Amino acid sequence: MSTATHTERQETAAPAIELKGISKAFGPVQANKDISIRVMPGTIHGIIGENGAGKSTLMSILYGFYKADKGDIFIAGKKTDIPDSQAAIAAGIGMVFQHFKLVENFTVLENIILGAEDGRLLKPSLAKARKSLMKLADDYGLKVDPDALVQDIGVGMQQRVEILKALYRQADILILDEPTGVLTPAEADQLFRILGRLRSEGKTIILITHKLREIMETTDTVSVMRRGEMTATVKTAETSPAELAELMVGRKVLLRVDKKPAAPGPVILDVEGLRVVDDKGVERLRGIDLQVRAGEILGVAGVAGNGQSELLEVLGGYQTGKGSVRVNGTALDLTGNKSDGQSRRNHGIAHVPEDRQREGLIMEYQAWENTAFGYHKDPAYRSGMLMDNAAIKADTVEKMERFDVRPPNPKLAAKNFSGGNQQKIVLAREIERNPDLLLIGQPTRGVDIGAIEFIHEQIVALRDQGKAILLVSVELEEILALSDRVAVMFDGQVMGIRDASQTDEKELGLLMAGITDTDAPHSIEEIEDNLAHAGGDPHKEV
Amino acid sequence: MDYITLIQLFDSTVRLATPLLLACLAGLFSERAGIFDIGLDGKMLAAAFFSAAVASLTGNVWLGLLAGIAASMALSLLHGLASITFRGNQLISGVAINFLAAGLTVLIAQDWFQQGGRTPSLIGGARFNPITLPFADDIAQTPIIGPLYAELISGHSILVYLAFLAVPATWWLLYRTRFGLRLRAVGENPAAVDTAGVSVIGLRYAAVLICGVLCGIAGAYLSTALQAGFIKDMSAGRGYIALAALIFAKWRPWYALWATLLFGLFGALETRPDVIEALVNFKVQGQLLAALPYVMTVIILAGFVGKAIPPRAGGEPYVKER
Amino acid sequence: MDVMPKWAEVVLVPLISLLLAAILSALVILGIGEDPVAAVKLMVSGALGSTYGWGYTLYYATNFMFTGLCVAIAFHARLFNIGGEGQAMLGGLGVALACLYIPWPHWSLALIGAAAMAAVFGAAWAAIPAFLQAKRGSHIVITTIMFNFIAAAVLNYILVNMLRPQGSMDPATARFPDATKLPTLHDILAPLGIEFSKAAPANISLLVAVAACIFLWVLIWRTRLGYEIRAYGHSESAAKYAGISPVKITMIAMIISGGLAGMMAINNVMGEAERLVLNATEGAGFIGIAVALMGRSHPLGVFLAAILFGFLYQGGAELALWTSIPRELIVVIQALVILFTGALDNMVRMPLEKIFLALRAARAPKPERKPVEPAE
Amino acid sequence: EPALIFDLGGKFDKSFNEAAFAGAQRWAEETGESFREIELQSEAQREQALRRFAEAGSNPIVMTGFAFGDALGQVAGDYPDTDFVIIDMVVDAPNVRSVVFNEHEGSYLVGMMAAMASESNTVGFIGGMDIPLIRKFACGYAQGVLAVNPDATVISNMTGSTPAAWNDPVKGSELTKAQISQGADVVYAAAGGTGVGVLQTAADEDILSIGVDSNQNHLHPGKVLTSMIKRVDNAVFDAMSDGPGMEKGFNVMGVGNEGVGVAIDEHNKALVTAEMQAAVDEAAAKIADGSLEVHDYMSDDSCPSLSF
Ligand SMILES: Nc1ncnc2c1ncn2[C@@H]1O[C@H](COP(=O)(O)OP(=O)(O)OP(=O)(O)O)[C@@H](O)[C@H]1O
Ligand SMILES: Nc1ncnc2c1ncn2[C@@H]1O[C@H](COP(=O)(O)OP(=O)(O)OP(=O)(O)O)[C@@H](O)[C@H]1O
Ligand SMILES: [Mg+2]
Ligand SMILES: [Mg+2]
Repeated sequence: MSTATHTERQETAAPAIELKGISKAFGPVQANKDISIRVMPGTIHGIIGENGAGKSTLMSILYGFYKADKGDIFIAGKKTDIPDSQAAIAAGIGMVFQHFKLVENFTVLENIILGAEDGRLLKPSLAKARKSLMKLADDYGLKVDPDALVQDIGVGMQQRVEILKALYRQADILILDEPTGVLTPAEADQLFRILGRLRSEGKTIILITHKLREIMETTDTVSVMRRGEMTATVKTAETSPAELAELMVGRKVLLRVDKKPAAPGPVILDVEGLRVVDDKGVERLRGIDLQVRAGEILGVAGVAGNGQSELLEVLGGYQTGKGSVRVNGTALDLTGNKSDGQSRRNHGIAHVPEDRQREGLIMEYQAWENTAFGYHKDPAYRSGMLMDNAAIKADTVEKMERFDVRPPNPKLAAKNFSGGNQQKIVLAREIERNPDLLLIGQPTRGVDIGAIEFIHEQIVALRDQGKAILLVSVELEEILALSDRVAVMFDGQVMGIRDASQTDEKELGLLMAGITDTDAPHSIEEIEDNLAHAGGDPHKEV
Repeated sequence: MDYITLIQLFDSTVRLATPLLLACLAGLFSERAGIFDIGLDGKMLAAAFFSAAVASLTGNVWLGLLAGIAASMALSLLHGLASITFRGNQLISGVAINFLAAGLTVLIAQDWFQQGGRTPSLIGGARFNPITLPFADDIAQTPIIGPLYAELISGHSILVYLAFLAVPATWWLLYRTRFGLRLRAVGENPAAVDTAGVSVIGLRYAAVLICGVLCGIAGAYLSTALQAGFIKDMSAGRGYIALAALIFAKWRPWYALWATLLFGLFGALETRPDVIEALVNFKVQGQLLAALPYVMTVIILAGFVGKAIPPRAGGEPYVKER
Repeated sequence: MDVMPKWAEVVLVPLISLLLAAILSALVILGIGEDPVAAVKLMVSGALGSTYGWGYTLYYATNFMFTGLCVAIAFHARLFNIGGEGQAMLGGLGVALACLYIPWPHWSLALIGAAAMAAVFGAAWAAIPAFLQAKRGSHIVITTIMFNFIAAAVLNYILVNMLRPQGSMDPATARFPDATKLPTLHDILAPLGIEFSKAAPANISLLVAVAACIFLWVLIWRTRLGYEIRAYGHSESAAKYAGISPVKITMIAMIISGGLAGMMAINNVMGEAERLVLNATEGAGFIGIAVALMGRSHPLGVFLAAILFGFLYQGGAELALWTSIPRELIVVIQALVILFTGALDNMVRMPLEKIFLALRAARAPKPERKPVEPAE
Repeated sequence: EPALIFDLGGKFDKSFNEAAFAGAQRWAEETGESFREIELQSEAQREQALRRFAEAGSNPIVMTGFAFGDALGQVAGDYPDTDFVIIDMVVDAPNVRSVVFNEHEGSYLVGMMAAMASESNTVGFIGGMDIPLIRKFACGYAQGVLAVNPDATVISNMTGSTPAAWNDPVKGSELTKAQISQGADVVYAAAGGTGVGVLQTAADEDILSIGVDSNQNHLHPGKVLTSMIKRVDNAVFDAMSDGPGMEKGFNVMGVGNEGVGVAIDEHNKALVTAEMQAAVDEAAAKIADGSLEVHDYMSDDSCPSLSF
């Protein structure tokens, strides 16, 4: 990357990317309709839109992953044919996909050189890549362990690998599709610092995100997509979050959670000395004590991989543990044959799992079948020896209506709903059970703001009915917005519990790094070091 | 059991393991690229026939070998067409290929030779003959290493050496070359390969074709090296055993060698009830003996081999657009 | 969102695929110098042209229904049971023991008893690989392959050394007593005034097989167990979340699977041979894999695929009887049918989908329809 | 028009089905007439083929293999005007001719030759599947060996327990090599297609082999000591020649009526010493006149000279 090249480009002032009239249909679904967009070199261009608006599709077309049905692509003013990703790479485009495209059981280095090897033998390629990697790491502060297996590193690291992949291929144009969906605030901040750095070097960046704050803070221009069409492109400086939200959803959106102060009742969940050892013999929970009362939301914050998942799993009945867990005063079986999801549900525990696609739903099942998932033994869903499918379907129709699931078609397979609507199906199933205790993990991951608003409202409403809610989220903003009290986990332990109204992101951030004396000054290095040595398995949370 | 018996047992192990090893490596290439292949048996059978047929017609075993490889590759292409291009079910395609080979070999054999689905017996240059390695005869009398070298190491057909060389070659190709890196990647996450600008389809076809080549050699070994001609169904289910060995080997080349040698050893032991009787001190009933390799496999699998994790994208066609 | 109407998917695609298989088969028949038209005629009339032909077609189909269902139920739990062959062999042993050693007063009781024994034996033979998979992580594909070989050895031993009547050349049991003789379709249909061939071996087991198809359909789509089995098959992690035990589902699915394979024996051993012979299963366990795959693991699909294979078997037998076409040709035809309907179905589907999309676009001139609710 | 039904092994099984086919062809060539035939694919087709041919007017209907016994027992009564000939099995019906072979006698003779040809005093037997018929072969063979040389060792192996055992020449080879390493220098194969591998390997390893059912001496001239021939071809030829209305009943084909015997021709003449020839002739004569009785495994399911 010579400096001459990009100054040259800026002088010509042709858009780095120009798309003209791009259309793409998947079977009967028109994902992109006649889309045109220009992105100027050396800028960060944001793209927002509801789930399923067609953002990822458009970017995949630009990257040659999909072929457009119609339309032209111009790179630096030149009409360029991008039939496959190879052509995109040759045109200087790099893309970090929403779902990472990494080979999990390869090392970081192997992932970096895949497809960009020099020559037929690996050894020289690897040596050369190792060197460039060092340099890139130094230049941009993108440190990774080149010999670690991708499956052993956290999502934040995996994303770094994806960015490094693009930089290693000398990308001038970098596309990031929802890069912060899985990052902690600290990681996200770092990512944006790096993006700023890249922009200052003249690289062009396209950023897709659902988070308006990120758009406002980092982008130069922003485009809004709706139902496959590009509805607006505006200068970031000349717009506001409220306006963007409205452009996106087509109505006014409440951006803050509106909730009354909590009125906590008796203790519903009482956890004492909870320990969990995973299959590999690593202690994941190292003596957890916490309580959740009726009518309150306890938020559990923490960097992914510090035991939050295990906490949910053991409470949800699909991980064994030691210690004491009482619900409404009754002790739960943590190891024996009463330790399963069914028994937990019988105790009045409902659970919205962290990963709706891997746990909460059977993607091939139709909506109505998913409505019964976990509750399929409910007598109400039964007629004689059989399942009462008619009853389940009727129930589903009702729930879909109450939760505004779109389309309200109980016979559509789960995989054919958008992420937000998938999440609503899970929430409807769990909340409508009227549980005493609701466990809820990452309720709004990858969900657009319209749906977030709705989901947050439902959670608060449940609290107001006097239910106990244990909320796990890596979004500090969400934790602070919803919780009444916040417990911060680090390395399998609770570092502290704070009143949500008495704390802020900074204090929580330090607790998340395992630092309890939150008033003393701390360096970034100290925090990073602490995080690196936590015994977490960050991968589990992906 | 004396030393010579042991050598003989291992000698037999090597012969029995060779076709399994070749087929196992063949499956390894295919499955590492994400294409499951239960059609190994059919490909071996087709290759066994065509190599024997062409060797018999031309008198040249090398031409036979080429024909066998070509036949096996043709079936590989069919498998590729079904499971890569048309994203069909890989298991069904494999089953169909096994049926196709079982039927077509006999039909064609009968049509060409009218010998009841057999090829004529191969003689002379139409067969792979054992190779005596240098000095084998000279040192045969030396204690310990003499028999080891002269009996066990020397005296196999060239295809055996080829098969054993194929193990390090496979390892090298898979772990030391660009092609291998991409091949392994495409079996784990084809989207990663695709977005890296490499053709998933091209890689998978390449893998499937290499699988064809190796199955072709395995089949040719059966009919032109171990035997002197083709008879119907002569693969006798070895493709399935190779598949079992592949899972056993956890899709790794060196493990594949040990796994197939183990299966070979079980097979060799089955032919030597006298050795087993000497070991266990009682007469082993015939059918029990026949079941022995399989029982041993199950025991070893249950007792000593952990979970085998197949290539993550295995068995699934690569679909970008639903 | 489906591109094609359901009828096209369910009827048109398989039909065109079959047609392609038929065309290629015809070419092969031409290739060996025979007349394909005559051959097809002979196959169709031989297999479907008389109650006699139907009797054989249905007899084979009965076998394949049982083994097809066996593979299908395991598939629903994402278990690949290649062991249907061995499980059916053991089922045969169960039937033989039940018929030989229990003095049944009436065939109906014998049928129930023998079917139960067959199911128990088959299930037991499947339970071991299931247990090893669930508890020890042994790959079920290998263990079931191994158990096929072990079953063959066990059966060989028992028939040659234990159950064979003294001095009999045949490694087979004695004939079962008359009281265990199952009514054939002729016997069943005669009271209804329907003339059915007396010679054909199709028997009441067919009804059991059909009942098994229905039972399995109900089990899979209408019961909680079936719901759990499918859920586990789709996603093990989600199943765990829902409180579905992987060990339990693996064991139950395989036990049902093995039981179904075992029950094949009431057809071939009790209904047809009326004694247990060596290799009584004749590869039906393997055909079951093709049947289940072609039937997309749906009981109705299995039923239809089983009939198709029954037709191929009986049609092939007629070809072998009246022409000099070698029996291997039938194997080739089977291969082509499996290939085209099972593995190359997209070759037919893809162009058809294009046609239907184009038709749809033509019908709805304004493509401004709202996109259907998106997936993530 | 007569009909011939082959057993599941198929008409080219290198064994008795093939011999039957040869007999039928010889008949067809000599008479210029034709016959129907079918290779079975499944057990259920036994009865089917019998009935279909009977209904189509084929007469006589010849079938090879003991496995037809049961089906023929069911069918014969329904077609009293059709003559049936079953080989290798006895079916007691007025319209059935049963032809059985004393394989143990022929095997006895080749066993004698094996023992005399052996220099290591160790000989081998390789069977296909472990079924009574094959034990009958093995048992007769072992008796013949021990009659000549009571100190000889007979190694006996079976190939397997699935139908693949009849078509696995590779395994046949391996078994042969295993027997050679145990000292065997003559092996007798009764294993269908697997035997092809046995004879091949014996020839490659320069020991002697003994063929079975049909005369296999020509396969490896000078390497096949002899073949135990079982004249299934004659039985079929006779049946077809006799035609409808043939004599029914129970035909035992033994050494006495040349139903079984040893094959000596130009391919193995050099291997057969005068002494051998004399011994075999003498034993054959004694068997024929009843003064020597070879124990038949089937008579009591046991063998005095070999354990299974
Ligand atoms: N061939 C098949 N293979 C796999 N799954 C199938 C097949 N046919 C139907 N299914 C699935 O079976 C389930 C129920 O099938 P069913 O035949 O009951 O259809 P349905 O129209 O949903 O009936 P109902 O509305 O009465 O439940 C559905 O999930 C459907 O997708
Ligand atoms: N590979 C595919 N095959 C079929 N349909 C697809 C495919 N990918 C996307 N779609 C459909 O295209 C539409 C646009 O999807 P896309 O992924 O581009 O949306 P998005 O804006 O990125 O949504 P999200 O915010 O959830 O990531 C959706 O209706 C989706 O279901
Ligand atoms: Mg997207
Ligand atoms: Mg998304």
